[in-house]
Amino acid sequence: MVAVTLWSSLTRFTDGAREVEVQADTVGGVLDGLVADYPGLKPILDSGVSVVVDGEVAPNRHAPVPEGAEVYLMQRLKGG
Amino acid sequence: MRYHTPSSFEDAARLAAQAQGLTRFLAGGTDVLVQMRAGMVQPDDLIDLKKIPGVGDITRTDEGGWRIGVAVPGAALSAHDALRAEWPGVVEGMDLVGSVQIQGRATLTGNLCNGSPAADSVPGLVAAGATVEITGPEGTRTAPVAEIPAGPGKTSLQAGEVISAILLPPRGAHGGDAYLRFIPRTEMDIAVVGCAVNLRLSGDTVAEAQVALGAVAPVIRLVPEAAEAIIGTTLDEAALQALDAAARAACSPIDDKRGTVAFRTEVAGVLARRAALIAYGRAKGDTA
Amino acid sequence: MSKIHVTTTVNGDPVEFLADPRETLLDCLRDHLGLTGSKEGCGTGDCGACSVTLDDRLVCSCLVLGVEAEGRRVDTIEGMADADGLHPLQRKFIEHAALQCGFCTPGLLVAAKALLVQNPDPTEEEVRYGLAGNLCRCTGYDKIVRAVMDAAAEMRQEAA
Amino acid sequence: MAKDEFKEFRLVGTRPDRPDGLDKVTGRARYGADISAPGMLWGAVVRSPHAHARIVSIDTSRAEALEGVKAVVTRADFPTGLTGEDWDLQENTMAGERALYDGHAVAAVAATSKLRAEEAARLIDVTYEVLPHVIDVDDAIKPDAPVIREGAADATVPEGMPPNVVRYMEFGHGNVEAGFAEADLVREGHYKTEATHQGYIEPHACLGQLGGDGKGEMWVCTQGQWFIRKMCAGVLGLDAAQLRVTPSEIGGGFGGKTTIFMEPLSLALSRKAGGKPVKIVMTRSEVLRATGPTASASMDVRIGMKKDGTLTAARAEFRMQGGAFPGSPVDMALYCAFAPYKLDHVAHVGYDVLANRPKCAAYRAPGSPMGAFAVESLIDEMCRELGLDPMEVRLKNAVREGDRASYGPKFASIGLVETLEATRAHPNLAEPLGPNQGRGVASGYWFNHNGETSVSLAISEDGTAQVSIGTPDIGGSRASIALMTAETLGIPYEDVRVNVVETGALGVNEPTHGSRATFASGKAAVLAAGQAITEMCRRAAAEWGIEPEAVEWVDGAAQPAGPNAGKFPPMSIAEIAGKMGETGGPISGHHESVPEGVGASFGCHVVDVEVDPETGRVTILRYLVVQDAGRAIHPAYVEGQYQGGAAQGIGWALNEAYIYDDKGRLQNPVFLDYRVPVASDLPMIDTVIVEVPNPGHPYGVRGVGETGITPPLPAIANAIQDATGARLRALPMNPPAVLAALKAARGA
Repeated sequence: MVAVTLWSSLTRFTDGAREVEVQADTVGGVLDGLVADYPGLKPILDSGVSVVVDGEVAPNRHAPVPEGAEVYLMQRLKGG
Repeated sequence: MRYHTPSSFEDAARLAAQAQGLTRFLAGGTDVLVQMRAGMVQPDDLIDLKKIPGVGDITRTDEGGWRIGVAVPGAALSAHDALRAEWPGVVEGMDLVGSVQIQGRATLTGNLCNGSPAADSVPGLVAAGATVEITGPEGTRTAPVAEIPAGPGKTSLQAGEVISAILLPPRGAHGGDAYLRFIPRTEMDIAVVGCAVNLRLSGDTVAEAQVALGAVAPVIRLVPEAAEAIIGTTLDEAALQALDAAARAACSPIDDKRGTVAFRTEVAGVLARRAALIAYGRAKGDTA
Repeated sequence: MSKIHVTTTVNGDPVEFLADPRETLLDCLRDHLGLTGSKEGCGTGDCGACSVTLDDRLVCSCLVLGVEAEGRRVDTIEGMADADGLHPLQRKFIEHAALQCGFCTPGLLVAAKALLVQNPDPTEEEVRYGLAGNLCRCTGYDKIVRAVMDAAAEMRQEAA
Repeated sequence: MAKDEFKEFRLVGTRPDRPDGLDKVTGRARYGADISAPGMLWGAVVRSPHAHARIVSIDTSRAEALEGVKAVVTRADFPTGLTGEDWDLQENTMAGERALYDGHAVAAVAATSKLRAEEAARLIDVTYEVLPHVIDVDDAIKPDAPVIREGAADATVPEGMPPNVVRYMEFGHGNVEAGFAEADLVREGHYKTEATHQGYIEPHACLGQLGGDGKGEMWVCTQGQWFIRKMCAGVLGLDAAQLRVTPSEIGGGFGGKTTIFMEPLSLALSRKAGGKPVKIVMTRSEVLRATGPTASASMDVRIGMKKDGTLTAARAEFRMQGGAFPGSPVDMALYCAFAPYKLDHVAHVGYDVLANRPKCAAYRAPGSPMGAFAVESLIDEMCRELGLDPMEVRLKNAVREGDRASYGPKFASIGLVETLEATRAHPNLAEPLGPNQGRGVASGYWFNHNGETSVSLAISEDGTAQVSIGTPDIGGSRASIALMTAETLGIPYEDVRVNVVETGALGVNEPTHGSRATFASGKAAVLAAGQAITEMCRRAAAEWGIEPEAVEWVDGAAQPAGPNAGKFPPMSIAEIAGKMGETGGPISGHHESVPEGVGASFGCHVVDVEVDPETGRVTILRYLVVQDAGRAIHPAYVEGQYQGGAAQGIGWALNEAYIYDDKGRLQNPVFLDYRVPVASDLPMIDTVIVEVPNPGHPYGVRGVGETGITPPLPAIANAIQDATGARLRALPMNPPAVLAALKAARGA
């Protein structure tokens, strides 16, 4: 299991939980797991988010998420 | 659009008088081309004055003043040492209009005829008591520069009339003038406030003075109350404060993208004081 | 609207073109003569990207009508380097990294050349005010000012 | 590569001439408007003069009757049924039922000359029914505000919010109330910033061609040719692969050229004109009215501080409007706001709000400058109140590697402490100040970005190398990528040519944005070069008849290693390349990925100002930028990014702003009144490049392009207070605003 920290306005879709646990070992698995457990998150995740694993923005869905990793969901990052 | 290059002011006036649609004269072009480009003005006839003999000349008048051709660009005005030595305030007013590139084209006459209350070169001319020579269907007349502006974008020139020269009076002894303007940047802006002071000293005392303000009313104009505040003084602190107050009292500005009423009014007083000090110094012989 | 035949000299070469009298010199240089080195950044004389000299006087070519070039001499960025190589200003701009996107560069070079003709030994302040009509959004002007002053120093040395 | 493994490099860190320098100083470089095509038409766009209006009718008959007019398009010529960002882009590039801002395109025309197209545009008669409008972000969330678009809110917006709130966010950690209770001083402030424009000197320009077969071509000035392709294809319902987009040289972008404006119009006009190419070049006024400026912001910040300067808690609530569409960078603003500070208790709330303004685009560190203006201003005020040195407070609370960032995750390698220490040691801080002069300090942060990246490298027959990249070169990235490639291959810098290529030549690339070109394309080029090296070693091994693993690449040549060392003379890249046709064919290398290991960049600026007490004019006397570059590949262009960012921030702080009248019309759509700094407004901009190498990049690169625009806004506000005692909490701090603040501070 990995613990995923959401931005807290998403807690409306997670029964109030700021941090949720999903069974996954990749970034894609985390995202799919979140949608499976909390379908209300789907439109937000589909519109694009950045997944930060142990302080690094994950480059793709297949990036590994080690057991016990710290996973943060952030609004999609880009720049000027 | 028809493009004309008359070879005399009489021809230019005739072309303008006969034109059916919208007519514009082209001196430097720095305002007309911008307005055309923005679609604000689509002239049917454009009358280029630059092919008329003498429009690029600066000459001494019989009275000892100056005759400045309508197509003399700012750069040529600034490069004229004798004119600059006598009327530094007039020259620096023109020199503040735009960049070096603009100075290569923009003219005193164009700046005046554009009718902007913020025109940098006009307060200096007004304070100097300059006049313009006007050629029209009825012949030639002269009028004070101060009578030309008639509100934002407007002049008092009649249809078919064209300014054929700007005339500066003789400088005379113990005189000095100065122009200051306030802009947010250091260059390239339109004046938020402008102030010209022209004065003559008798010893250390201001004997004559003219103060003109720009960008604080629909037209650039003389402020006799401001002049009176310093006439008969040695421009001591009390006189400067009186000048500041009189300049502020003469303001009836607007709030717009370039400044607020409060700011324009306050800074008009500040510039009047600062310009008066420079003009005073020049009348005393400062060359800066 | 009928066009006007214009005969003029650009970078030393005689050229002719047909201009609608509403077209600017910049339009004519770019669209009729294929000289696209002069740029349009504003069309109102505020950015200097279209700087050229007209009978040796620095102007914004967006504020000159094409028909006004009749019988005059126009010099543009395309004429700045000669067969022997780059003008010192051009070399110094590259050397000092005085350009990033490069769009303002032609106008700045033409303006800087005109500045150094007028004033071969300008102070930093004189360079800054002399080039105030040329906007650059990339560099903050620091390296441009250094390049112009370095080129001026080199040109003075060569002249000496 | 760990920090201590860095050695002196042969090329990285040197300052050679940029490869495109000659083209750019001679006028030969071809920008967006510089290309023409046979049979080309010119396009012109009709734009709404109203901030908000229903489009009752569009009569194109007078325009169509004009000789030389070949096509007129309106929204009716675009496909229907789009959703999401595709619909937003379509609606923004061509208004549908309503014009949503002053400048919104409502029709476009193509004709045989520029003047004719402009004339035809004036002959298109649009009937509008003017609707109530709203410009200010705080007004837009008032109960009586005109509703820009019903149902535009996404799932994050709770029930009951004002209808112009389209995105909502909350995040943070700890317990801020408990944190404030620990503080000796708790202060809060309200701050506002006005929208500004990127102000690139090159107006948008494109030459588009689209045939009835759905195949098209485009030449365009853009930060990202694949974005143009994807967006145009989406808006027009085309197959992306049928559209080939070639980027011109680009005359500045700063984020503003990462999206589409008139590009789909040129394609739609071309298709309607029988496939003739159509060139559209925006005027400056169109650029300012109708492209993508940044957001305006209204911000409340509350901070708790102990007497020794330790921060105990912080809370920010930001409201930003990004025009008539969702997408203001309020999220990024919140993420960056407290990023330089270690905070156990922090809370953020953000609202993305619609208003009748153009759809905002990215602008250099989107959002970060606004957030920094609020937070860095308030921290400075609190330092003053407690008599603390603002540099020491920043150091005391500085985040380090492994610390939890204010926005959640833990920081990887960062160089904030090193940056602050270099700032503190700089001689500018010891310069004496005179009357009416003051000094201000502020920090800034940007994440930097990786993004989809595809690079291809090919070895030429003579042993030189060409690198094809997909990120347009805005500020010298060809030079930095050539340096890294040449360093890796062991060949001279001059032997590498870097080409920015069209969409048909590489896999998808994100634009040059997020400070990513030197990081991402650079990393990909290095990895592609590594692939080519592996192949060259293999070819040498085959010639020598030894195992490829027994060959190493040293100084631009393959040489036998291990037990074979010295058995054969090194085989140079030129020798290998010269025989490649006989040894297996072309030698190349590729890299496609979203590169890992982005390195964030902190900066700290110090500004000295002088304030004219009678006019409120602020003069910048001295300016210092200190920023962590990771490693400066070409230091001159790193300095250039620092200086350029600072200059833009100075403009934003002092004079740049979108000014609207009471009808919602933009009052300053020209450079005369949209006042970007001119040369005489600025001093030399001193720079210090701090190098805390990014372990995620083969040469240690962090992006450097964006952070520099962030600190100037608060640094100048802080300096003005230092000089005068007056605190300005709204931008721009132009002379009227400063003079009013001075008078208020004097009690006049």
